[in-house]
Amino acid sequence: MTTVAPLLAARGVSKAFFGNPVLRGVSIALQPGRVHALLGENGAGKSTLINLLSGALRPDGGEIEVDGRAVPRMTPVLARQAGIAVVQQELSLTASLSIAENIGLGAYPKRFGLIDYNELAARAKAACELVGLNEPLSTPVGHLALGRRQMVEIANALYRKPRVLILDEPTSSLSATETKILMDLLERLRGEGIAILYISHRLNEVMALCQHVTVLKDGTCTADRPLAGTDAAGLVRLMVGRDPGDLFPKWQPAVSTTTAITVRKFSAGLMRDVDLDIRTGEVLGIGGLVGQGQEDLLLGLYGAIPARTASATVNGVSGLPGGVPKANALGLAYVPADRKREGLHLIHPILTNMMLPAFARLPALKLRSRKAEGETGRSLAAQLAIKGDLQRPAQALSGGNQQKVALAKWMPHDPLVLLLNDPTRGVDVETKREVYLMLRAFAAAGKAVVLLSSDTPELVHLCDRVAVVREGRVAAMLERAALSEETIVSAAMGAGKQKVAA
Amino acid sequence: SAANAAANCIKGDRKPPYTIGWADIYSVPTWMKQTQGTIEAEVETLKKQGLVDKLVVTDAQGDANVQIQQIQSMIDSNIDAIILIAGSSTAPARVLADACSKGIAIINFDSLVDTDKVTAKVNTDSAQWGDQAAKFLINAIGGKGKILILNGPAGISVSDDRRKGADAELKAHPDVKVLAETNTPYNVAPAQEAVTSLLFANPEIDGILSLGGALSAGAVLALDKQGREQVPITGENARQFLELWKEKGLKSWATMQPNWLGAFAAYTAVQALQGKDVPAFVKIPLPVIDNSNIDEYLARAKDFPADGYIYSPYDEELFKKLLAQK
Amino acid sequence: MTAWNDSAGGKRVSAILKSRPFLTLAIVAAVWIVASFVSRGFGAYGHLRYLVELGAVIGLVAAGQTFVVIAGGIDLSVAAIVTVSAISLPLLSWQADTTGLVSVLAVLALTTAIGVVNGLGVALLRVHPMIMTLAMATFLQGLLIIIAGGSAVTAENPLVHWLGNARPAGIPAGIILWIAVSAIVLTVMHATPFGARIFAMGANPLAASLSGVPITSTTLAVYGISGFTAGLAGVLVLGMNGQGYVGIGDPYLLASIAAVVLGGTSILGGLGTYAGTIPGAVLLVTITALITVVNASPGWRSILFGSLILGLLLLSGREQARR
Amino acid sequence: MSIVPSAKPAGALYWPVQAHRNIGVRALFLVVLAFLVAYGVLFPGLFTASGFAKFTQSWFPLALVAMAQAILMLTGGISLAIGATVSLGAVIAATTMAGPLGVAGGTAAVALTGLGIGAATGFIVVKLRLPAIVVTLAGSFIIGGAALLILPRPGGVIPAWLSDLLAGDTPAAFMLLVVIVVLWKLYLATPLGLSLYAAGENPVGAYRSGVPVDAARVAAYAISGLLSTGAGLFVAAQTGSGDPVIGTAFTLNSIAAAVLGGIGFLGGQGTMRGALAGSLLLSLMISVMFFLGFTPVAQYVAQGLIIIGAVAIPQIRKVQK
Ligand SMILES: Nc1ncnc2c1ncn2[C@@H]1O[C@H](COP(=O)(O)OP(=O)(O)OP(=O)(O)O)[C@@H](O)[C@H]1O
Ligand SMILES: Nc1ncnc2c1ncn2[C@@H]1O[C@H](COP(=O)(O)OP(=O)(O)OP(=O)(O)O)[C@@H](O)[C@H]1O
Ligand SMILES: [Mg+2]
Ligand SMILES: [Mg+2]
Repeated sequence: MTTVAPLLAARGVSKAFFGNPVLRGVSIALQPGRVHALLGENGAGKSTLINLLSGALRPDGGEIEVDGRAVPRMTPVLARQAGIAVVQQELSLTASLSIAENIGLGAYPKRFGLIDYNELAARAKAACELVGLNEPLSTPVGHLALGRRQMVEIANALYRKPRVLILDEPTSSLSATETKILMDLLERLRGEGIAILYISHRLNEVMALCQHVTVLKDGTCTADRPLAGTDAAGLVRLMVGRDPGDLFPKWQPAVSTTTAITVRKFSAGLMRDVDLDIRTGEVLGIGGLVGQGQEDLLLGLYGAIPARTASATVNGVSGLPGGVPKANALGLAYVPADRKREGLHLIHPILTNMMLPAFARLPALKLRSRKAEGETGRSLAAQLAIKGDLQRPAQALSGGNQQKVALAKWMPHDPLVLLLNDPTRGVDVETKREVYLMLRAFAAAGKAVVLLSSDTPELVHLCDRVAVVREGRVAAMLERAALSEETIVSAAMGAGKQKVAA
Repeated sequence: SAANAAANCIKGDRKPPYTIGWADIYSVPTWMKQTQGTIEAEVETLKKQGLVDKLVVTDAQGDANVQIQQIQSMIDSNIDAIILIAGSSTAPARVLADACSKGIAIINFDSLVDTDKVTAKVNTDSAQWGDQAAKFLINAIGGKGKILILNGPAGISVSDDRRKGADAELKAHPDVKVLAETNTPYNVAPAQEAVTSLLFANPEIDGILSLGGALSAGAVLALDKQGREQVPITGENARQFLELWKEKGLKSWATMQPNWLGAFAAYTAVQALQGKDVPAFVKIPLPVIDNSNIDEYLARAKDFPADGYIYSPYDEELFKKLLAQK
Repeated sequence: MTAWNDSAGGKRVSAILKSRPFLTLAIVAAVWIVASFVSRGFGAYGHLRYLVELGAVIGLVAAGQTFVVIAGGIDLSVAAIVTVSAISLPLLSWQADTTGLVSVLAVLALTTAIGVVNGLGVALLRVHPMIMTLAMATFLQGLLIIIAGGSAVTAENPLVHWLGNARPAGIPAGIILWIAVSAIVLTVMHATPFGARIFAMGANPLAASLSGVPITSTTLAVYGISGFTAGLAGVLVLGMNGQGYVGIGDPYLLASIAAVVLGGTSILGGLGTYAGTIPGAVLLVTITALITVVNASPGWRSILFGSLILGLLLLSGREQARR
Repeated sequence: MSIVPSAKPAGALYWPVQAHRNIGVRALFLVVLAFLVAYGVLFPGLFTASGFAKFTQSWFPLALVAMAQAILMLTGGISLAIGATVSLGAVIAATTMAGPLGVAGGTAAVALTGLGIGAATGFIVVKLRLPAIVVTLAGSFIIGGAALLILPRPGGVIPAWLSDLLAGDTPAAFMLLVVIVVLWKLYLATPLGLSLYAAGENPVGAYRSGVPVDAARVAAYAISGLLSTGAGLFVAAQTGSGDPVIGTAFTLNSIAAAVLGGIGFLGGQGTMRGALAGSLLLSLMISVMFFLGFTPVAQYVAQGLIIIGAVAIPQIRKVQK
């Protein structure tokens, strides 16, 4: 078929961690001018495969080829020399260095042995313009929001003028606008003959962008074919091996008139003077562009950051909790977005992670029951399809499975109000479906769910109401009947402001 | 003027009442605290005589570099006299030379600095200490036998001098076999630990040459806890050791670094500032404690801290006599 | 694969054999055996018993230190606290207190309070533990100037004397105390929610806080425990020496940290166990004793000591990659 | 190149980046400034040539060891052997410079020893993946033992002219510090130097981006060793001789200075200017407390309070914001 040698390829590579095979004889070939999708459930081995391709890990068997020639010992340095750039998710940045210094990291332009800051500024600026980063180049990356950091990461890859660009879930923390910029950019780069490997759990992106797809299932390649003629349902079938159901569950509103949380003139972090009623039995969506203060709203309600309010009632108790333990006692639970930094103890066993909220609430010196903990853990794992030994450290889980653990740990407490910060980021479709089912079931049981999401379809199809946040205020409160991607996006951009306010 | 000044560094241009600086190397240990007590008492006396108006105390917290900085500050504040225990036998030499050139009376006692740019040094003779201790011990074990040597920290002049002082005696008695030597801080606990291990490794010992501080009490406790016979041991005037000596009926000998060296240094500084002739080195004879006078010391024990040192009595007469000696 | 290796029990046995505490224990045993061949008396029962008794003091200080290190901190004030404990006990004595128990409890309350103040600085003022506890050590030096030598009374506290000298059933009371403390510490650390909170706090304080772990009170408790065990060590060392003095605690600062790390606890926090610290403490006193009986110049002895620690660390001390 | 803004004024990126790095240490700078003013008021002699010379001389060695510690902490390391290394540098200087090697040879010996010790420590910590705190604790015994072997008791000698040059009434110490700071800035402007931050904060990510993580860390240890023995040489010159235990107190002081200066323990956080300000504060504190007439007890208490205050107040303000 193709006569051109692939720019980068894996031939029958295998990889095992501590005796557990993760990849078994997987092949993939990246052609110039093609966006190649790599799909698979959480833990299928996608990240591992790109780590092999980029030299961050070495395969146990099989070969990595560049321009048709086998490279016996691939390393990150060799990969870069071969023009391979990888966008890890938020992995390679250094918070205390500036945007420019991060973009140039590992490949600084030099003059007399010193970093040529002028040249660096020029080249970094060019890369920033490509991805629409307009912050001053001297800003420390630590000051940026998650989504902007992701853009820095992408700029870092582009800075190297790669021939092969590998992106591991680049959009999971991006806003719709940023995603759009990235899509256009990738389309253009493809036109310039760059080979692109694209990993995502957002199938609409994959459908729109990619020409070819490789699907991994349990470490083996189950499909390697052009995307043309396949629909999203077909892709899911390839990934999970059976017919997919609907992504979003069917549900009936069960909203009552009682409120779980009421706040008036609530301020926390970026949020200013917000009035909000969260009702029992509803899923309240929080939307808006990234970094408008949505997260501060959740954290403030949860007592994790200082908050002020004129009046507040939380599950019948007046006043804000004013501290996480108190919030927990009032039946609030929070699932953070950045699972690695805020959600999990990566070096601790999965089981311990799941039990932590319990440890935080039990009497400090009560003896633990390992047996009961094990049982709770196993049932949670079964419920959320977390496979394998629960004594492994959480870092051995793939990103999506880590997310499940971060969610699972609150389940035994049967919280009355769930505060969720982008809970399906990086989660595969099947798991997403399970999570959605859970959330609706939760609401149906008369509890309240607050769902902050950067995934607009999620807001549209899952929520009773959506509060769209702009510049620290609730710019619009959209009722179910008014929910659509357009209304949410236009409220977020400020376009529909007058209409809604009226 | 400078020409007819009697003592080193003194230019004769400083008039009473004087401000005295006490550059303490580390004020927390009990020995230091007792020493400071004698200095303060002496300064009170001198104040009454209108000779001194102020005592400035610094604490280098054991750091010789900080002590240098503090002495520099004393010079900067144009102090009249500096008395000091040096944190290093070499490090403060240059800053002291500076002070000396500014006509500041400098009296260095206890731990001395290798320099002549001071008004006077005041100390017991460390080499003699080691020599006398070795003489007593060798005599007590009958000129032959196996001994342990306990010494203060390595790398410090005082401990090195005392140890070297014992060398001649030890060489002269080849039948005295040194089983082991250790260096520890001059404290009870490390000495007790070291001696316990040494006793297990060397079950037969006849005597312990302990060169100061509270080391001897540690050794006695080590023997006692193992239920072993006490052996002849040398030591210093630490109250705990003297009490153990009496309690266990030890065959012992002790000398001391009298805490009143501090008072004497303050006294000497004022003498020098007043133009009196002060010898460049005032050698303090080593007071000896043995079975003949230990009761006298123990009788005064209650006046001293439990972890302190029972020093010999002193008065101005003694100071005058010491200064008069050539 | 052998059959027993597949069984659950076999797995547990092999896990224990591979664990850091066991490795440290094995190293201690090996050092003891080698040393007793080299030096006749070294391996005598009495000597080993004495070493364990000395280890008890380090072990007590290191118990609190292990908590603090696992919680992601470090306590540089333990040496000063040991000294304060040993020095202030005679000052806190009452005639009516015939057993001496009340004054011991008073001292422990004092040292625990010092630890809690450390915790306050770390948790509320957000001062880095190293700075907070270093500053606390400096404060305590000032306190010592005031109280040192302030009492002419020897510590004639019967309880303290008993701790330092008694040997019920031939076992030094200090060792019995250590065993009791170890049992409590291991239980609290590995079998209570409080212990789990400490590990969580050390591994990821932010995630722990968002999971509802009460960070402030846990921090106070951890440093309070460290103050308490350091105080207990001060009482024991006072009994063993018959007399407290300024500087009596000095050797225990670096020793406690070394025991913790040699025992496999990560200095970065979040991973470890007191079960490793115990042999770690015995290992340290063993090496010190070994160096004492070697006849060499002070310089060589120091070099030998450092090399031994480094060598043992090579055997047991790999730090796992993190972050 | 095209018309892309390559012709921007020189430093258009460099200086703003530097300015951002000042933010974290502004509060500390103010505290240090206050102390400097207080010192100047209490001791006007500070503004004479010799007053200034003496003042910078007492600060200089602490400044060097603070840098030595800070560079390690930036990479996520730490050293408890700084004090022993200072001592070793001092005794090597005091035993070689008056001998056949002369001052040049002695300086070379000191420098090579520092680099060698540092590189060896770095190799053990980085390549063998052992915890730095215990490796350097063991190292402090080995290095301290070596110092005792070379000079069992204080002694040796530094040529008087060198002592007069470095620690006389000249601002040589200050100039030297300026030179060292410039060299540091240059080092930080090299790819390897800047890698310190990435290697300290995010070693895995940095490695994947092609940053020479291990090399940067080992180099940091080597530079740290060099700075430490250099401090030892200066101390020997300042005192005219060598003392095998002179450096002991520098270990904890270097950590205190670095942390006071805002250097974090996890690596990648903080700046060298902060560490220098921290060391200056520690040094100033001693003199200011003297001129205020503090008793030893008050010195201990004030010292503790100043250290806690200097760290806590910026923290509290940050939280309040
Ligand atoms: N370093 C490692 N040590 C142990 N196990 C690992 C390691 N890296 C990956 N794994 C395991 O390999 C499997 C594949 O992980 P990988 O990260 O490649 O999955 P993924 O396909 O990227 O999943 P996701 O969709 O969640 O990103 C997972 O089960 C994970 O637990
Ligand atoms: N035990 C382990 N030790 C070290 N690294 C591990 C371990 N287990 C997993 N990892 C690393 O963590 C990765 C899983 O986390 P990672 O963030 O890469 O998942 P991911 O799916 O790629 O994340 P995301 O989907 O959010 O991009 C593995 O691919 C592996 O590189
Ligand atoms: Mg992945
Ligand atoms: Mg993932």
